[in-house]
Amino acid sequence: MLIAATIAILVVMALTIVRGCMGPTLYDRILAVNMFGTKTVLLISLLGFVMGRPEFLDIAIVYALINFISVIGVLRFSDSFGFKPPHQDKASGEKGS
Amino acid sequence: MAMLSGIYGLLSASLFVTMDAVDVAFTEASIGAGISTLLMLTTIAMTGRTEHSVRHKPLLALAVVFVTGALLIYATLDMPYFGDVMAPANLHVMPRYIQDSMAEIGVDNIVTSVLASYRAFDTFGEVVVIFTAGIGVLALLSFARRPEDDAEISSDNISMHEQNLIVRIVSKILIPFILLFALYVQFHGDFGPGGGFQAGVIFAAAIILYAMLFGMSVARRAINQTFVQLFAAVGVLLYGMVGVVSMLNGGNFLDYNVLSEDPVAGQHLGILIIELGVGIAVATVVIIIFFNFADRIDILKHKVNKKL
Amino acid sequence: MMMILGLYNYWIVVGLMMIGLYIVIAQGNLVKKIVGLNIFQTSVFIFYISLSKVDGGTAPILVDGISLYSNPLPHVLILTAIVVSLATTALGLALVVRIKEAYGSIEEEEIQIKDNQEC
Amino acid sequence: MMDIALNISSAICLFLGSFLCLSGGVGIIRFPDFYTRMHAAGVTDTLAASMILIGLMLQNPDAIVISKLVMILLMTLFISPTTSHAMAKAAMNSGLLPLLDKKENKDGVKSS
Repeated sequence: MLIAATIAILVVMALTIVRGCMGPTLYDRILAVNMFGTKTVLLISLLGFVMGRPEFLDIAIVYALINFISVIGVLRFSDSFGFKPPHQDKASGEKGS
Repeated sequence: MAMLSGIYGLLSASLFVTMDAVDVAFTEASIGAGISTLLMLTTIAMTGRTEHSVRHKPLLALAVVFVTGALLIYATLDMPYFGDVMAPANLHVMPRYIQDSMAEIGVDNIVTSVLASYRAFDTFGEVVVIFTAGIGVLALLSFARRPEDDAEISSDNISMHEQNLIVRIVSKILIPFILLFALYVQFHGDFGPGGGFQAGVIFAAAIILYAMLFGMSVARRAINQTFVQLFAAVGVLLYGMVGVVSMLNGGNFLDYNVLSEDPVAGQHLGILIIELGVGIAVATVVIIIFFNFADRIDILKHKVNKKL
Repeated sequence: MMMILGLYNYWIVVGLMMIGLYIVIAQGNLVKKIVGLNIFQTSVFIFYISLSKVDGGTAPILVDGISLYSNPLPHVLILTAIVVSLATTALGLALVVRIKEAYGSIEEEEIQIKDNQEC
Repeated sequence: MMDIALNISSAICLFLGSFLCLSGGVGIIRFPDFYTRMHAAGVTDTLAASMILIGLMLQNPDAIVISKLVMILLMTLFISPTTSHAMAKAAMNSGLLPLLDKKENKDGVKSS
């Protein structure tokens, strides 16, 4: 069952990569990266069990955190400068993540 | 483009996991996936997303690449097979590390004992390289800040940050956990995967998250940059000092056996202190690098806003 | 046939390395060049790590009852190399930012044209 | 007896988790616009991750392993909705409109 779950997650990761390469908008790509990250967390914890060394769970925790930070960073920096669509007229003119 | 490089970092890290390189996967997870992607993005934000390059002469480049690749593949025919126990790389120092490191160093994680004890001088060099790169970024990107600019930027930031309340609150909950986890990684490096390099990067990542969500001027007030720069030097000096102390005690440079009565206890003490030094140096250097990049962005944005 | 297939890890490494090399040679954009360098670096990392893999071995953390571990030495080398690669990438990107400020462009060709005009 | 029950329940959890993962993967490819894709990703992420992690928890009696898994689970539960929210908000702010019924906004749809 562990192996089956690992294979399923690998398939899903391949699908997200397809979406990331295809993705018509920037946000599709960010979504794909985010989903890829969460699937990697699952993959690493599964692999730890498959190999019988649950020390790998530390890496999964790091992944979960770093994935969050990088997605927030991507949203923050991709919006914040030089990438503002002209038709947008918010009162503050700025938007965050 | 940069997003895909983020995926690439994640992918290579999971590859390392499958190849049993826990510590390396740990580092690649935090660096390749997180921090370097962020730096790429900040640079792209500063230099503009547009790209108007004409591909010129791809044929020549392709030819070079194919010839080199073919030669390299030809060379691999002489290499040992994947996973071969008898490969030359696995025959020389590796058995000694695996059999004797428990008796000599007393640390479960062989990677830590090799990193911090057998090859401590090498690691010292790496830390100095990182420190130098931090100084280089500081020299290239830092600038004199004017207080009036600062005030305007912070008012810009405040209007921006009132909008994303949810993310801010969740991050406020998460940041203490991240810092705590970084300390766990730092001091658990003797027994599991982890150590100074990883812990430093995770610690810095928490502070980067804070700086991104609450604005640079707030983060600057919370984390004094002079203090951070001082600590970068303190980290490297701490590492070097252990070496000097062990010399004063009559051993070689970075020979921890003489640090305590019992050689194994001395090794433990030495590894603990130099990992701490590495952690401090790496964390502060990453913070310095990120703060300088992000400050540039704020100033550029400010200039653009003024022009409009 | 078996002996050819046993070398596939090197071919993956060579493939990645060549992709990185191609990006460095053929792309004019400096940020892309740095991405190419990163890919190249990662291929070297994978090369070292694949050298250290031992069949049936496990992660080099001592546990009772296991005697076959992967080779820890390449792990150490690559661990530090990854952190150094972060530092050097940051330095390179800082240089790119300064070049953009000085020349107004990060395309190799345009920078060269501007250089030639000045002298 | 206890062992068998644990194994079976963990297998069921893992199976459910991987099924949900796969459905999310299909959703992220097949759905027509960004917001529906995000729905597919965000919804399946949360439940699939928790299912798989619970399945793993049932496999290992070790206390430290279970506590780490609980930490990962808590983090996913915190992080996944937050990132979804942040992404949706950023996309909305940058003017990416949801793909509504085609007759309704023929000129409103603007794929940037």
